[in-house]
Amino acid sequence: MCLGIPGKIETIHSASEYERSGKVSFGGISKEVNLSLVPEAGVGDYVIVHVGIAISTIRKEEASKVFKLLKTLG
Amino acid sequence: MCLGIPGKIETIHSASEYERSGKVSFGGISKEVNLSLVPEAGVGDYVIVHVGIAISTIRKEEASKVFKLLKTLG
Amino acid sequence: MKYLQEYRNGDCIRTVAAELEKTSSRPWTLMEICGGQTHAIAKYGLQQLLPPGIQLVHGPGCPVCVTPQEIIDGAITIAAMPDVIFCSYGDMLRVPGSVSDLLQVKAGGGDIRIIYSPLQALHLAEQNPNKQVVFLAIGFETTATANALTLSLAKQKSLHNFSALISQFLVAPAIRSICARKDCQIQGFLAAGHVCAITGYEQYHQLAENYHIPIVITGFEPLDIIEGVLRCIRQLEGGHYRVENQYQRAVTQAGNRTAQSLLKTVFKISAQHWRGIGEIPTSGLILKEEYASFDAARRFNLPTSNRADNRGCLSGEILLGLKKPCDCPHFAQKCHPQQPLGAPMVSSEGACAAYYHYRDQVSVNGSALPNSPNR
Amino acid sequence: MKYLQEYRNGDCIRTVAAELEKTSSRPWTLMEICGGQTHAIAKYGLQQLLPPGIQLVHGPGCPVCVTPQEIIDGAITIAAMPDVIFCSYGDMLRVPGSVSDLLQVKAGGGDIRIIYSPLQALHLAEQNPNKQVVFLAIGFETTATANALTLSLAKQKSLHNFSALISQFLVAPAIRSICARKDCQIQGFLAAGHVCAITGYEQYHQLAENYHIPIVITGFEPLDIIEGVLRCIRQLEGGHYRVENQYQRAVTQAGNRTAQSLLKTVFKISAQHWRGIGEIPTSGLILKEEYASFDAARRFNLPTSNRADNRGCLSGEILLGLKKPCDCPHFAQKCHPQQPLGAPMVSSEGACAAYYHYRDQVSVNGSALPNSPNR
Amino acid sequence: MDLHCPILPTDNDTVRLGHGSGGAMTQRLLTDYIQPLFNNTWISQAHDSATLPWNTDRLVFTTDSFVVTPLFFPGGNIGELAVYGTVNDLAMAGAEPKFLSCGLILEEGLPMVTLKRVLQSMAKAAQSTGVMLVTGDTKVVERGKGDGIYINTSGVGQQISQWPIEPGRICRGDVILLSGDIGRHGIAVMASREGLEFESNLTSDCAPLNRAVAELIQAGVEIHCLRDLTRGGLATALVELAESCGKTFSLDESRIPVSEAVEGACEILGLDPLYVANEGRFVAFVPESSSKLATSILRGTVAGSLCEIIGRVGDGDHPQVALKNSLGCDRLLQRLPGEQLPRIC
Amino acid sequence: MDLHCPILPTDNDTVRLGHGSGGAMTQRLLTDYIQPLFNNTWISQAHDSATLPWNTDRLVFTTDSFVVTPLFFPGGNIGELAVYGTVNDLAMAGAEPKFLSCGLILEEGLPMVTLKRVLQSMAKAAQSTGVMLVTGDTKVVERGKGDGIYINTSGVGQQISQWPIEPGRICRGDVILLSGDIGRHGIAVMASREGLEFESNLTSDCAPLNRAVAELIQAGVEIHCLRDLTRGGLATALVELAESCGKTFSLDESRIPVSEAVEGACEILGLDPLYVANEGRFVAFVPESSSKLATSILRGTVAGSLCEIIGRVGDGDHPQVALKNSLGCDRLLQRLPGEQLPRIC
Ligand code: SF4
Ligand code: SF4
Ligand SMILES: [Mg+2]
Ligand SMILES: [Mg+2]
Ligand SMILES: [Mg+2]
Ligand SMILES: [Mg+2]
Ligand SMILES: [Mg+2]
Ligand SMILES: [Mg+2]
Ligand SMILES: [Mg+2]
Ligand SMILES: [Mg+2]
Ligand SMILES: [Mg+2]
Ligand SMILES: [Mg+2]
Repeated sequence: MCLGIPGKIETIHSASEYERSGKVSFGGISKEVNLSLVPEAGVGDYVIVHVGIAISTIRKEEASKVFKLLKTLG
Repeated sequence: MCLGIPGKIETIHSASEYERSGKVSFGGISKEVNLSLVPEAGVGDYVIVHVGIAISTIRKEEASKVFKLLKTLG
Repeated sequence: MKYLQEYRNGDCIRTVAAELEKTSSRPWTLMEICGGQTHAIAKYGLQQLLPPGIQLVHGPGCPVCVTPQEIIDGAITIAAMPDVIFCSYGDMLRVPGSVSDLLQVKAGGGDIRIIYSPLQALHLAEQNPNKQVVFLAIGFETTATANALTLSLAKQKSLHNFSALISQFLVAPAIRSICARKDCQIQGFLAAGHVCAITGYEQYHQLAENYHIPIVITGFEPLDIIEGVLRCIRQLEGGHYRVENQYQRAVTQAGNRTAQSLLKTVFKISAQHWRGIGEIPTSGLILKEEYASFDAARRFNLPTSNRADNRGCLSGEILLGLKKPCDCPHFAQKCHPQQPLGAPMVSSEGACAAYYHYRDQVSVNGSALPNSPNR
Repeated sequence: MKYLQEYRNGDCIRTVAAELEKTSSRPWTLMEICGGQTHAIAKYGLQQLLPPGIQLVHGPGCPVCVTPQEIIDGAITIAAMPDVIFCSYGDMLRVPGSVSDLLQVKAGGGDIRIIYSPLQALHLAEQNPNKQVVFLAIGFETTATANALTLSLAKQKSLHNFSALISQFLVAPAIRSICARKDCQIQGFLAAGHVCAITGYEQYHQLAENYHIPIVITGFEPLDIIEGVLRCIRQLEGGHYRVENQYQRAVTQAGNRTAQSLLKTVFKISAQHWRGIGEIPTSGLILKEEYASFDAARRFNLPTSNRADNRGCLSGEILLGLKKPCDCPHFAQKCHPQQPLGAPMVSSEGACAAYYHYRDQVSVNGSALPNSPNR
Repeated sequence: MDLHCPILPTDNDTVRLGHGSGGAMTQRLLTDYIQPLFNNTWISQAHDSATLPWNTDRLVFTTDSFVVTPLFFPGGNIGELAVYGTVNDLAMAGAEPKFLSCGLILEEGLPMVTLKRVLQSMAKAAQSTGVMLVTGDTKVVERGKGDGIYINTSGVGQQISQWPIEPGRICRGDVILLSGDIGRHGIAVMASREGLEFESNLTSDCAPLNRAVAELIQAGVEIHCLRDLTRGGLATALVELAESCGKTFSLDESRIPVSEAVEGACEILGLDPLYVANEGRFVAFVPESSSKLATSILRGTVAGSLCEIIGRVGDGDHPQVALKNSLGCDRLLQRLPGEQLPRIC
Repeated sequence: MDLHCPILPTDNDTVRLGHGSGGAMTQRLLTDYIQPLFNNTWISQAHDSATLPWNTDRLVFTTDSFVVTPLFFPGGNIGELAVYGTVNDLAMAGAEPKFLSCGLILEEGLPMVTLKRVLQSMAKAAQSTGVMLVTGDTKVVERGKGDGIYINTSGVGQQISQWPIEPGRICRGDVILLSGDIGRHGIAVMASREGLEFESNLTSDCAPLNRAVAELIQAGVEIHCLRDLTRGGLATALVELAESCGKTFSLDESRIPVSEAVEGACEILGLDPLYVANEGRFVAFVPESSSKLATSILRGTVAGSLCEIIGRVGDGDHPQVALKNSLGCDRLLQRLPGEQLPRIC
């Protein structure tokens, strides 16, 4: 129940508290996404988008941790 | 406004005053026709049917008068 | 088919035509009232059998021609509404309103059903309780009777989702109005047989008397029509002006009493606007108060229009036999069958449309009518 | 695509797999909670990279599997109504109710729209004020958040023609219920990353503690999953039972506070029936009183059903990892993907359907699994 | 004089039912939209099929889509129509029908048993006409975007007549043969539509014509032109042919067979049988010298048993069709502007 | 393991959208309903067209109906599709496309300008592929019984390859070439549908393939089989071919080109690009010995510039398609039961 895809925020605009939205790009396409639930995310940030709504902001520092682990293995 | 075609009453049935109807044949076809407005007409009679409703009973005696006239001319 | 075939017999018809030839000594102008008669005249080419001096003028008895533009506009408004099933006879779908027609509404998604009988519309209302079923109730006394029957059944069945957009015409007042004009050119009438099957023809005696004009109740088959013409010409040549009944097999002097009382139950007489002619007093039928809840114009709050449906068209004079289509400056110019300005260009029985097509035929043959404009 | 491709790198994944091989000394049974993880495992063939003793059991985190039949029946009832636009995610359309499915309703004329976001349903309600727009709000905390957002917008906009048929599940109570069974075979959990992105994972510490079971919050890419497995196995081999967060780039311990408060505004916790498993206390969400007017079950007066959706199917035991599909007497006999008797035969992520297809593949190769029934 | 309401749409901005009627609106769609774009020798043949060079041979190619409501009607169904319609178009070009394609557009929700019955009829019809259905395609459209089944069939045939059979070969003095009574298909379909509800024994004339044509050709009848009568009826077919060949046709109305049932239905609905659709009737133009042979051959076939000589190609070089009725009066036939609608006036 | 929801309808009593998906339901429609009724040598070729004897020659005949929503999408429209689709089916049989038919089913209310634009595209497409549209038909259906325009095109071509190009000629060891990146048509159409609303520069791959095929044939490449990838995508096409020839195909997933935009859209919607529709891509089966020549020729054509060797025909004689991914794991490709629906799980 969790198809969530990372995309990059390109623009942000806001009509009301729950109508904060923006264009988010996913590789070669972009889509209007509701950003109300990630108030901390700004243009340039990556967010996880589920059914047209961003649910989480990707923390860049944490994203690379797995590759550090890999170095200790490889 | 007057497309009216002569047909022969084959059957009659009646549900209410204005729902007297019956099967009327027109050459090779027959159709259900409302017969409320021709209370005098019975099975075997010819009626003039306009938009699914019989408006007049054909008087056989009168129908041949024109041919009598013709004889006087021919 | 019995009571049709025998009245289409070529020998009989030619016999009457020969008698007519013998009888008529000079030009006469007659009007056939009913569009159904006009249709038969065109279909069988009956004009070809008449002596050259005898001219048949098409009367106002074509509902396609006389239904006011405001009714068509109202029909279009209702038919385009969601949750409406709009029911009409096929021939009304092509009649232009001020900016559109019903076929265009249908193409645009309106739920329009071509029906053959008003009872079908009633049936649709019973089958579709969640829809408003609206019937376009146009035409003359014949059709009015069928509509009255339908409306009283609707009332009896308490069908609250059924209504009718009413535009009903009465023939006798229209004949009187034609006769009453000072410039009237009509010398005799072929009255509409099926209308008279309902109404009878008592009321015609006074008309014939008052205006010194023969009136022959006439049927619809070629033999009926040519006999009607013969009877009219015989009176004219003899200087008579009586009511005669050519169509005795279907019409009695008293008419259909059941139908008449039904008409009186549902409708009352009112003034009526005839497309291209204008208003004629007491020439229409509207719903009585007891039936007002079935009035679609009321139910759907149609605006009352200004009735400006003429736009410089000579149709009134043409329908009264006073002018010919080619006298009209718009004929075949701004006005043609694909884009009619006035009623007589609308239906193929309309005089302007008939002239338009005849003109085409002649120009194919390389010659042109003296009066026809250049292309 | 950034944050996807790097987690699909074959070299990295094989490195982790090799480490896993080294780490695991004996068979272990883990459960991945989320259907999205199950999908990735199947798509990438990850089972092929695991040491033979490590078994991944599919958890109950597939909404197609667990949505009760009564909800599907309710959806079918509403979707078949006139003047309703019924909105659903694509994957729900094929789920059978007791006698039909939504695709069949659509084929029968129901206005069913496949949507991608609940906000689309809201938009449809704004665009179609004369229709009732109903959204099938199924799934877990992630989807519940999106639905809560949608419902609060609907309330803010006073959209009286919008409602949702609610069937929302909570993951943690389901995990607890699995752990609490005496016959539980699961030795570690890969928790659902996107659910935890909303809820955080504070509540998992006590679970791990109480049931002595490792829980690793895990992402959805192959590298995430294999790392999640490795972290679990390391704990198991070391005799630990902690909560670990493999999916740190998207999940924090606290979760998404904005989403959590929104969920609390719209929903309250209730007991929930899981298809094939039965009722689990406090494992569902229903609308609060302030939002009750948006409840489609109430608006359309759905009957409360008897919840008898089992019909002799072993799905409960299978979803809990206690039995294998081929232990079921109906497997591949009365029950197959074209005519599923129980939830696990419904979705391709369901264990019975997976076994069914695997069986096909084997018999093509001429041999058969020891446990597979004869054709 | 045209007997039909001449009103054409007041604007041309949308497709209307009349554009598919086979009448004047269809014609204008063709001349204004299609012909300017697809101009080549073969499409300009003004026939229902194209006769194409294929090495030393002549290949005839045609297509038609079938969209009838209801799908089943007395005397046939859409499946038979789809096979016979294309077989007939090939036959009308003097070709032996060989191969058919079948493109189905199914509406979501169509009962599978209906589909099965239609396909069975197609298979039977193909077998009975000796044509092989060799390639196909099936699409499904959403509920409310179709009408049960639409079928396209395209056909490939081999010309078996020694000369082309086409409108351009119609000559002065040619006799016009009509293969049987007219209007049965249109009325049978109407009679089975909801609302009209006739009762009659009337069945559609829906039938294959290729055997009858093959017999004419084999007997050495010098056929100038053939045309099956479909939508628009006899009148429209003849007006089209008169325009294609630039000649005047004279018809004798009393020689045109119309069954009692068709006549009755047309009277009630205010329709003209000359414009009602057929699916198993054709006209043949043959020189006077062949007319007796042609008539006697046709009367020996199933499809042509009621064959009549209904008229002649006259001396005039105006493209027109004149119909003389039993009163001796003439009337020029015209294309209808759009569909023939029931009339109550 | 099948990645898609395997649920088929619980009963077969009505047509469903899945019957037109190109997947398992379409297949069953074919095997259960069509094949038992229309059994002949030509229809059993299991190809999208029939190769037919015509004197000493071989004639190729095919048909397709086109029902796309919306009618215009980035990179093309229904008119182009209708021409290219049939041209491509002919090309896939090693034929030179010669003649097309066109059957239009128009919905009442369609704007005439829309019709005109579609027809103009068809004319241009026909001209650019060298095929002639020679015969046609137009029907109009009532509003609400169509979807703007449906187009059927049927095509006749002449076989130009010296041997038949068909599934039965696929050999062990054959190399499988894919002419370009996949999934563009399906995603471009979806992106322009109301509700999904992507932004991207993505255009449909809609294109004619006949020139590329002609170049391969002229260069003497020994083509065993060709198949254009339409509904059902690459995976369905290969599963069908594997079943037709009874062989095992092994594919290398990392060699299958997918554009960034298609990838992004598929991720969001939970779709698999292997099952997304194409309209200008094909696979070619050639012997190892020809693969280098074939690849270099195709890379020089517009339609094949992104051509890749994506797999091989293996030794196994089970009809199956195995896809090896970048992790070295295998997955068997299957027909989808019905349409691929967006997934959120
Ligand atoms: S030609 Fe047109 S404008 Fe003139 S009178 Fe006739 S209908 Fe009116
Ligand atoms: S095989 Fe069917 S009946 Fe048996 S457990 Fe699985 S889903 Fe239930
Ligand atoms: Mg054709
Ligand atoms: Mg034809
Ligand atoms: Mg045809
Ligand atoms: Mg196809
Ligand atoms: Mg429909
Ligand atoms: Mg094809
Ligand atoms: Mg193909
Ligand atoms: Mg194809
Ligand atoms: Mg045609
Ligand atoms: Mg539509």
